[in-house]
Amino acid sequence: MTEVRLEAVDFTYPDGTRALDGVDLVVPAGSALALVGANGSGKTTLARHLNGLLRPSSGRVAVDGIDAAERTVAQLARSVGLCFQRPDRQIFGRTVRDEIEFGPRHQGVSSEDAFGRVKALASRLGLGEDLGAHPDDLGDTRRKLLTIASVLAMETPVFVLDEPTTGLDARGVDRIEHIVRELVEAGRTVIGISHDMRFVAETFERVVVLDRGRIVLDGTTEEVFAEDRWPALRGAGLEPPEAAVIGTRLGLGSTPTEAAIVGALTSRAARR
Amino acid sequence: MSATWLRVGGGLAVFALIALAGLAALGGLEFDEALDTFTLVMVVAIPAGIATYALIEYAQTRRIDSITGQFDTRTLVLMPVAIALNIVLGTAVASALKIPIYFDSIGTILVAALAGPLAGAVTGFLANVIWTYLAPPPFGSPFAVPFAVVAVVVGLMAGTFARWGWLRPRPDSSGRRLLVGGAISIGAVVVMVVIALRAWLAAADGSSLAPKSDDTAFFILGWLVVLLVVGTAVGLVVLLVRRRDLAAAYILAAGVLTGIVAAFIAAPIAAGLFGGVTGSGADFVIAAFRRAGADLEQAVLGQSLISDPVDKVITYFVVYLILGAMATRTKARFPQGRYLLPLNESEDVRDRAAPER
Amino acid sequence: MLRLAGVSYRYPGAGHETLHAVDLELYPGTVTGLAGAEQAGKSTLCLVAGGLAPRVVGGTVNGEIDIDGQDTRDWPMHRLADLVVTGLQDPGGQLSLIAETVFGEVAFGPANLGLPYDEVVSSAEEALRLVGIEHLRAHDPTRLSGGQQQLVVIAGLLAMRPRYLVLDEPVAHLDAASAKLVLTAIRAAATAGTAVLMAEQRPEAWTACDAVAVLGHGNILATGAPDEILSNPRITTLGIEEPAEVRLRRRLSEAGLDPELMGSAS
Amino acid sequence: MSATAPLPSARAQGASPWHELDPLTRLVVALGTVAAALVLGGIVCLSLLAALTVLVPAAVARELREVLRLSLLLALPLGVSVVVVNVLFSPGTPAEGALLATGVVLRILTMAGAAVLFYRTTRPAELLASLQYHGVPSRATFVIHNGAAMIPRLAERAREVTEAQRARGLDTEGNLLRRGRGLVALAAPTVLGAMAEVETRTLALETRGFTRPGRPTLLWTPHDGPVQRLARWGVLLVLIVLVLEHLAGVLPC
Repeated sequence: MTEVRLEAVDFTYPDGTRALDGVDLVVPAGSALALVGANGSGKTTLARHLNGLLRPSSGRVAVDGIDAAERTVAQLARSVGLCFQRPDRQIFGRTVRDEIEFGPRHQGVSSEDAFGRVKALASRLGLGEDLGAHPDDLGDTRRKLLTIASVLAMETPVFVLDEPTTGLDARGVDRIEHIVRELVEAGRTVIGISHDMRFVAETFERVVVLDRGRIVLDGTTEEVFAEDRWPALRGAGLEPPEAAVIGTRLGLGSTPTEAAIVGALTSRAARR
Repeated sequence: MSATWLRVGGGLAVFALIALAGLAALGGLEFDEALDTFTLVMVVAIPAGIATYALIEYAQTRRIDSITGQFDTRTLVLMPVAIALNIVLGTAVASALKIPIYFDSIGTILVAALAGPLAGAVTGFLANVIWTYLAPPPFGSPFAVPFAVVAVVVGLMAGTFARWGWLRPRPDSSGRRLLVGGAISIGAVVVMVVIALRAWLAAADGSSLAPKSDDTAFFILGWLVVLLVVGTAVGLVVLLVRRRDLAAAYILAAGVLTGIVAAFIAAPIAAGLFGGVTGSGADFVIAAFRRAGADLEQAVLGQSLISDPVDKVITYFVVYLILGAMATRTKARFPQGRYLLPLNESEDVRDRAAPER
Repeated sequence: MLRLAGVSYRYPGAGHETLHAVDLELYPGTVTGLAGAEQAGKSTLCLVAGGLAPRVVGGTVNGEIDIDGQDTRDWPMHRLADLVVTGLQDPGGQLSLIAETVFGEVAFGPANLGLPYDEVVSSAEEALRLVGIEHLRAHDPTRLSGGQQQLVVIAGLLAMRPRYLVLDEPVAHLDAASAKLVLTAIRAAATAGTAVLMAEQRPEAWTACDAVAVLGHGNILATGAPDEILSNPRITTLGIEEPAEVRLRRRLSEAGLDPELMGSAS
Repeated sequence: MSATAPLPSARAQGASPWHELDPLTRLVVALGTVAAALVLGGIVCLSLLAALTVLVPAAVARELREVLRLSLLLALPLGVSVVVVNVLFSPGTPAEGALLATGVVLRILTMAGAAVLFYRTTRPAELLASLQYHGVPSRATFVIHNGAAMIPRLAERAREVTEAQRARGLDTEGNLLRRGRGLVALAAPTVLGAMAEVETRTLALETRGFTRPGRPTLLWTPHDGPVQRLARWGVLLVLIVLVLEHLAGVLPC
């Protein structure tokens, strides 16, 4: 199983901005965590270290125990699948099928196996009937799902999804939540980067908060979104999810999700 | 259609008249004197031809819609992207790959195909001017501007070929038409090889064809060019055979024709102004010719007649791929987009309400 | 008032109509939200209301479109420019790129209208103030964040002093903080007398709206006050995300609890 | 409208008199220099041209060091090839080749110097405003300005696409055929992505009255004057004389 480890990672961009400042993070194999932070907090910079697109100025990144410095991006891409935020920076296939098959075919997967993966993934992501469609003719939601499908098709042990829910409608967000849960159940390691607090609270157990290149909070959603942590969150330019705010207003303790509120209210009603 | 032929015929006639008169008056057709004056004549003859075209259209319709129609907002927004493409790819190929192709007219041909001959010509012209004066380092190139004239001609030809439907995908063509298409393709390739051989033989006065193996730089270069040419040839054959797409034949024909015309215009400019040197891979070819005894003008023409057709075939092929990757809806919104759609699709897009001026 | 009556629209070469028999009215000083799932036709309705369809994207329109009582169907695009303007989703793609500073970008519209020099400068200054980005006036627009660029785009539209402002998902790609700034600017524009139509999918957008119209499969199914529309359970079937408060009340009643336990809405 | 607009965007930058000139004048000098360099042959004339229209203005603009450095940088690869092609491979005597080579190198240096001097002392936004002031239609100035502005944007987009495709296992190292296939995976999204932005920008310009007939309001006035107007026509006149005398072969150039 693949474990991701960062030890005292620093990174400064050529123009001098210091993006990561002594980051220590361990993502055990098969676990899922959400990486949150305001614009410029270093979320995307950290993600690019996981598959070798960026190399640390100092410190060490290890995937599956092997130092990432010893492997090329293409080699790392076999264990860490990184899905970028903007579909139009990636999509170039003439049809949905070509686009999803690009990753696996490049890894040497036979065309039948690749097509098998495409069909399975497409139906799971609601792209079942679009295999022959031109990517431009899909709406924003399905183009986003297409970029996610094209990374999932490589079946890497670790998945990093950069802002998977931006620009999606309600049904799209539900599909992403569903997929992440399925991946975790299948024993994959999932790192979701997002500023959509509701999605983070509903989908991930563990939340890591980045502020100006440093990890300021790391814990379960209950711990991180509890009222006493709000100053730290707001200091990092973030707002707690609405459910947490409503739960606190009703004096229910830390309720990061709506389900938590319903649960707390049910138990409170039962106690009376 | 007769009205259009009158305009085009008039324009070409005036162009030819001025070009021949200019060359005759300024030094005859032999290469030595005509060299310096060639650019000047072209700079006068081409605009005169276009102006005549416009005057005839104005006389016929009191408007010049066929020209202004090519410059709607969408084309004006596309042109900077095309200009940047010419410059970024042209700089990359010239500096990185050191192969005797230029790859600096993708944007020109793309705009010509989507918007029309004049839009393509203006794009090519501005690309070369901006490449010299406004391009930020490392993209600047001091000698791009004199070749603006070549880019204008490439744009005019590409736009006309596209208007004739030469860049239209023609999948699953019938057997008979594939045979004809195959013949055209082989004919185009033979023409290219014969020109290259003739220029080569004339320069190397009969010495062996293959580059001398001891000249390693030239040997590696040879292989690089072969790979690019083979890559395009394989791509075109795949189009012709596997997808039964007759477009391959049209791409080859368009590439060779544009390449030859471009070579004849570019060679005198390159020879006269810079001693035939462009800083790109083409210099190796010229060096080889010069060492084999050809004078400067012959060497440069020989090199151009090899490089330009190859460069243009590859460029047309890449533009064909780009157009293929674009959604039908996007293409249909451009002034000449409908001529790029397969025959069955282009009919029902006709009701695109022409945007108000 | 900008009025669409029985308007339908078909893209060129499309077999079916994207909009059919749409009725919509925009009143000065108000923000009308437009809710609907991905393929419901929100973007198309914005293009038609803003006059960009069919003038720039082609296709065929039927039905009546009039602005302040004038039938604008045959007007060229530039005659509409100081009446109705349209903002799109991607901020970076809407920059003209010919302006070296934010001030130049915001002044681009009024300059195109050929307004006298002093009027161009004053309307640009006013728009910067209304949207709250005077501090960015000398910055290079291409080097700003997505949220800041969207504010510049909206200022650039408001600088034309339009009576009607159409926005197609202005906050779709923005983080919560930037979205709040954009929604505040939109509210300020309405208060200053502009009628705004805002298509959106994010529930926090409805807090800035006076009314919400629900679009499903190309026609308007319902129009009304945000709370009334968004508490109707049927909207989830149309792929519209319920605001947190509404969804919670629904889940409480589904769990057999009294929704009033929620207390008053914040 | 004589006063320079209070616009921070297009104020004349840099204190040297050369910067204060109307950008059109600087452009005419640059174009004239390149045209003259194309027509003139001979080392004497080219050196005179370079001194007069590149080196002197560069000194005035306090950009001499930068202009020389960048021109050499631009002209060096070309210069080497010229020497290689003409001296080592020339059929004539090496001396003949050297003379021809020197002439060509000098011509390239002069052209590079003129281009670099213009680029270093004129911001694209200034040139755009000046061309509009002098009556060039806004549709043309839009394309000219954005043609330059799109270059870094396209290069940045290509870099982002490269990252996204490498994250999907695309190998940009490796043999030529894989690299060839990789080229398509990099070029296509770069081009198609830029094409998608074309549609958005088209709508954004149309809604902001870009197609209104007539000229947009000028927001900035260049420091033009009768002397500069005279100088510009003068450059044109000198150019015509040069062309005619070159054909007639009167002067040694």
